[in-house]
Amino acid sequence: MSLPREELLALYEKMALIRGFEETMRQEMEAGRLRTYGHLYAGEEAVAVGVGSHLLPQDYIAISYRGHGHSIVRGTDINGMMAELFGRSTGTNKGKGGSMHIADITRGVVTANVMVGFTIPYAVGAALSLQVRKQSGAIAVAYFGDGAVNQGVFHEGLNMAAMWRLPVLFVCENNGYAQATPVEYSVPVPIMDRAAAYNIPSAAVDGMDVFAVYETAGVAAALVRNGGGPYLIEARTYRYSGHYVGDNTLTYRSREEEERYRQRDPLLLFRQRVLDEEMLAAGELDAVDARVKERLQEALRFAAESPAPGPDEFMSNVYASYP
Amino acid sequence: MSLPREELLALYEKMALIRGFEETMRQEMEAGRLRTYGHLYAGEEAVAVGVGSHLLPQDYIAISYRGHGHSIVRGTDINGMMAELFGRSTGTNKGKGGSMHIADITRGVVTANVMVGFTIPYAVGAALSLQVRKQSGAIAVAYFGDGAVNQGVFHEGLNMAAMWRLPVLFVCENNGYAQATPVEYSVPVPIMDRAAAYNIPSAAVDGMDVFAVYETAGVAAALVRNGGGPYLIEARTYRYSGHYVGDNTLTYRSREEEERYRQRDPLLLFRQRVLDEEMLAAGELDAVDARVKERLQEALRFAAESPAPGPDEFMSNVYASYP
Amino acid sequence: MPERLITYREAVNEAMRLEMRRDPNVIVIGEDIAGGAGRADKGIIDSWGGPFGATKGLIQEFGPERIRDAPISEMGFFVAAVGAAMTGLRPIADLMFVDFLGVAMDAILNQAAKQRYLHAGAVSVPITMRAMVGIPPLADPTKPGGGTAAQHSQTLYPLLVHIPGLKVVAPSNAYYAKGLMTAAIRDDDPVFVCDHKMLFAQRAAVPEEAYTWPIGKAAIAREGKDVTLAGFSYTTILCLQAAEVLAQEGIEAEVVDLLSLSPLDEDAILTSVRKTMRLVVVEESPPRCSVARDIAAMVADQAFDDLDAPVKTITAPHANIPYSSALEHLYMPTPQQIVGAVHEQLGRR
Amino acid sequence: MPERLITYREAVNEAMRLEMRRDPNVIVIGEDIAGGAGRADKGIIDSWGGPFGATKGLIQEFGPERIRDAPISEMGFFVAAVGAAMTGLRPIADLMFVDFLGVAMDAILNQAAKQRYLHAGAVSVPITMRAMVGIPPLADPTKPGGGTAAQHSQTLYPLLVHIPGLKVVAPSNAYYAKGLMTAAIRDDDPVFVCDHKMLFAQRAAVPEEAYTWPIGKAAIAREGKDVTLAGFSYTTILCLQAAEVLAQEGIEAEVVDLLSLSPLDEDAILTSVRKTMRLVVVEESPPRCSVARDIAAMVADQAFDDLDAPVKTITAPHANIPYSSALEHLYMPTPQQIVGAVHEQLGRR
Ligand SMILES: Cc1ncc(C[n+]2csc(CCOP(=O)(O)OP(=O)(O)O)c2C)c(N)n1
Ligand SMILES: Cc1ncc(C[n+]2csc(CCOP(=O)(O)OP(=O)(O)O)c2C)c(N)n1
Ligand SMILES: [Mg+2]
Ligand SMILES: [Mg+2]
Repeated sequence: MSLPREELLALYEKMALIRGFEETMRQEMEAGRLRTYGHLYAGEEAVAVGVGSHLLPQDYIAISYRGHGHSIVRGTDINGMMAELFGRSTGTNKGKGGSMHIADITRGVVTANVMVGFTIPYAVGAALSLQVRKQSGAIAVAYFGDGAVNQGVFHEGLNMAAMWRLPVLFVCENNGYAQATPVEYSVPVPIMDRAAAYNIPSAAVDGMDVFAVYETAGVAAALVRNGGGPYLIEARTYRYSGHYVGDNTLTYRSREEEERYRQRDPLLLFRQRVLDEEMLAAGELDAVDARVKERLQEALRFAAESPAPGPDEFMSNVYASYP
Repeated sequence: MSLPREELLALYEKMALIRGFEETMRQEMEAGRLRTYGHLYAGEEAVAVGVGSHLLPQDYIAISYRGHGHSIVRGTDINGMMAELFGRSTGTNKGKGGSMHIADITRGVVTANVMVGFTIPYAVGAALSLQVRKQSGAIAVAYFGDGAVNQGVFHEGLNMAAMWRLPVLFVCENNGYAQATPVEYSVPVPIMDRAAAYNIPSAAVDGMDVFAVYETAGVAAALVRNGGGPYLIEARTYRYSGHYVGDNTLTYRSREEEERYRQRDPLLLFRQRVLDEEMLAAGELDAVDARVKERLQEALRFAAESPAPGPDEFMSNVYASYP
Repeated sequence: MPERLITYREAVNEAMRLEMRRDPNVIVIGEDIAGGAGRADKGIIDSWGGPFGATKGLIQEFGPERIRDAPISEMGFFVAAVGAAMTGLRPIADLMFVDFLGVAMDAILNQAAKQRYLHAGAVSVPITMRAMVGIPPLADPTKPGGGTAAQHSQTLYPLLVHIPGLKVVAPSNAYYAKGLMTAAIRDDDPVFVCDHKMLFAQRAAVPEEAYTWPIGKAAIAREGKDVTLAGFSYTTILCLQAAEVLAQEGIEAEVVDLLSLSPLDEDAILTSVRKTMRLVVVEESPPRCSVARDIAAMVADQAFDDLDAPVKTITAPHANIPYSSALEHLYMPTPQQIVGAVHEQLGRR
Repeated sequence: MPERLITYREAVNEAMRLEMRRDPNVIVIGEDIAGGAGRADKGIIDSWGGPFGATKGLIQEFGPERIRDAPISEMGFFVAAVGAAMTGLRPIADLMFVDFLGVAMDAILNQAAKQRYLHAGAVSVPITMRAMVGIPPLADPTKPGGGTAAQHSQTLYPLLVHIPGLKVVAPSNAYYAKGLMTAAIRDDDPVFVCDHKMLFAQRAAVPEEAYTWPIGKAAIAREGKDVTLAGFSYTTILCLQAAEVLAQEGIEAEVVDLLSLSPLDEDAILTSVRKTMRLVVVEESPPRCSVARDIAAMVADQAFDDLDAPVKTITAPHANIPYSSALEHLYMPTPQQIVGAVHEQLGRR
């Protein structure tokens, strides 16, 4: 696969921004400056970036509590995201949602949802809307984890998408664990094989390799976009942190396993390949890294300087109107 | 397949009793002597009988609102069942449950449930109980329809059964319709194929032919009973009546289709075969028919003479104890 | 011009039809709302048109894209409807029986009712949900007694009313049914419409054109000065029947037909109670955390000094719903119970 | 002998452990109650032992058959637990957060709570269900403020209490937690145990041996004569804090710790109210159809002539739970609000 350098740089910049955002959050939490319930995406960047690079502004996505990465790929303002973590009125969701619920509808993020698996029927609903409103050429994407494939809504959602031939792309981010439960304990077949129960085509891909994800997702998204009905991608990836910040991973997985994955770090793999194959120069990547660092510092400043929401914000937005 | 004549006669008697019970109910309703919400099993007898003949007293089953047939196969007292239809205190469930909920726990009928698909997790739970209590050699059976395979609990139940290697037999009674919805409209693959998503073995069988069901279920039940884990049977069958008594089937299916199935009536097929192959004599079958008729008259009499539950029964059995 | 009498079912159907004509983004989704999506092989003609016929004939006019027969996947299609509502449609999601609420509950509790808030107002969730509630009629269409038993006869209002972010309405006749269904469809918030089986075949005068009855507004179904009876959905009928009996005794009962349960028209209730100084609230659900007790508590607090007698609630008992007609009738509140409560209140005068 | 102080979490854990020793049919089922079923490859050692550690260490003693890690399939494993309860086991089904109730609701509403009735008493459903409720603590373990937002901080008591056939308990400290969990496991009816995140790390004196606290029995947490404050779970603590403040003003508040929500100890509440003639009920849920209003209505009716002031309810508002700590604290009832309500009541004396 050969990509134009701007596209290559864009892939890298998005991955670096996600990694930087998650690292910043972790540092803020470990330093005690931020206390929240945070589920980091670090390690899985290649998936959100590889898939998201094929999405258009009119597309919709539905994400979980582990959705910072996907929001960043959609172009959600970093300052707003950081402010949301700190519960500021300038946050993406004005401080009402927090880390688990960062979702910018103007960027097509329909929901950032805590209920495991529920991104699936949301994306099905968005795709239904596209179909009924005859917005052909637009698609909806559901991101969900390996644990989510045992929820009833996985089954119900894929079945409806198949029966109605909806333009929806299902992306299972198989990071090997649902909380402390390894995927082998809870799913008796390769996840991609489950698509056959709905007559939906599927593919598994190395989720640490952004090139691989980019390629597979490109084919899949084009199929879906061109009226081919739903598609399931299983991206095999890894989360570096615990289930949430503070979770001690070593109670359920080994340091060796973690090390093995770190050696296949998506940013590292990318750097190695583009340098090896002389697609980009090291200086270009370093410049991206520097820019990202700068943007995140700025975001932290923005959050720190932003006001907290006033008490009048508390009861607003429960309803559009309630006498 | 060759069966001893007592077994053959038993198969026929059970089918005839089910048919007779359902016909009696229909007649009572059409005559205005019984008003209720009744879902008849007529046409599907070969499934309950073919599967149920392999069950032992210690086995459990979970059935739906269309469960009279399975209850009869389990040996539930016909008098009590008829009394239940008429809401009498002598009914199987003392008049509290009615047609949709006839369930005799002493016969291993765990639940007769209105929630579509929920027999599946019930049977999984009963199988879990057998496993934990080390009752090896006993199994649990879930009966459910073609419409039920799109419920989340189908997916969740089969997955748990597979992961935990539970002794549970899943029997999908594919009668072609869920209410007015044909199965092709709601399931994009052959139902038996869905078992692969859980690495569960499966088979499809002609559900109008009790010999075929008996054979397939015999193999499946033995596998499950001997520790082989769960198994899924899809029995292709047909319900003669509407979804409920009073439902006009001709708004969604054709008279020709109905006629085609009636020509493959399970009792008729059985009679033809046993006579053709000289396994039984016509007189033996006629004697069964006469006995069944007698028993149902007796059941009607029993119901008619039974008292209605007294008002003190109204609030009892909501709890074991509630101060 | 003579008034046009149509059934509650026809009124609901008409409300949906008119709104679907008016706005191409209104769709209906539910099990057998047509039946096999109109079976293209048959030329798109519905079979069931909904188990109670609420959507009868709609697929002929609007096609299977907008009259969307769903697989038996309540959680799936309810959440999908929420997602569709957030992305341009105004879906009507049909739960069939409210007893199935437990299968789709999260779609309401954590999804429909919370998405606007989580998005800090950046998104609306204009979904209408509907379900049939209560004990049905049997032989006599005016008498409850359907024998549909414990899993098919419930009302479950409190499980809905408790939820912030959700609106809940419970019309008492065809006129309000059309007005409230229309209002629900046009509303930018999630609205749950409870349609009672006892009312579905009853007729009332209903204008042909589209109109709304404001969500949150009660109606005075009968004026009186001696006691206030508050009902909603089918219990409004029970209150009116009780008021008739009381009238024969010279007791003038005012009947407040709540119509909306959330928001609740507290003013209408309090205004009436301040006039009559007595209140009986009637509900078909069991008592614990019921709407009846909710209102009783509110009134006992707000109108403490105005009450001449304790607020009485008449509800179903804390029990499951039996099948046998010998028992089932003990479940539903009766006009006699209401009259009894009023007698008790007046005895204290 | 010195009293043994253990945390609420340890008390719950101990109750389960002792009952599992006593009865081989007691099992626990839930997500990550061990974590990968103890990973046989690691020699069956739990990793999480439950997201809040409630089941920590149990798999070592009882093995993966009885400490049954479930896939993320709440409806499936809850109904399975009901089925298991009807066929010989006494399962404890762990929902993790009560916010997930909507995903498993039918397992409770139409299944656990109705099967005995549908079987006319021929079967028991001895299932215990448990979940963490409410807003968690953050930095200061005694102050709510966890920022877990709208889908992870709810209490949802009313959705449970409304259901006939279900029992609901909400302990206020480690002592009652152990006694009620033990009682729940031994009970032949389905019992839902609500454990509050604010209480889970708090210590109390707890006997080492197994004991039960009767389901349906309230406790007087503090005696007083001027006003009754009724709370449960964490709001009992808030009531006690308010009582302290009131005591400094010379007002003697009696605190009734409800402990059981269904059945409700009506006698204990009424006895106290007949003494104090005033009642404030405090609940962390939103107001509509709340347990607080349920009790208020019951008392305003039963004790009409004894009340010197209207019953006041202090609840969360009819709103969703915000993330930002600047807003979240506006959600939870406070001792100040309780004191304010009492002042209002006494001002009317
Ligand atoms: C319906 C529901 N059940 C349980 C939970 C608790 N929970 C939160 S995340 C999680 C694990 C999800 O694992 P996976 O789907 O693999 O996603 P990952 O966290 O690995 O991205 C669980 C069980 C929840 N949030 N929602
Ligand atoms: C959870 C749930 N959703 C919907 C219904 C309404 N309903 C009753 S039977 C039925 C069709 C079931 O079809 P199928 O599973 O094929 O069984 P059959 O009636 O054909 O035996 C439906 C939708 C229900 N009872 N429960
Ligand atoms: Mg995972
Ligand atoms: Mg069927």
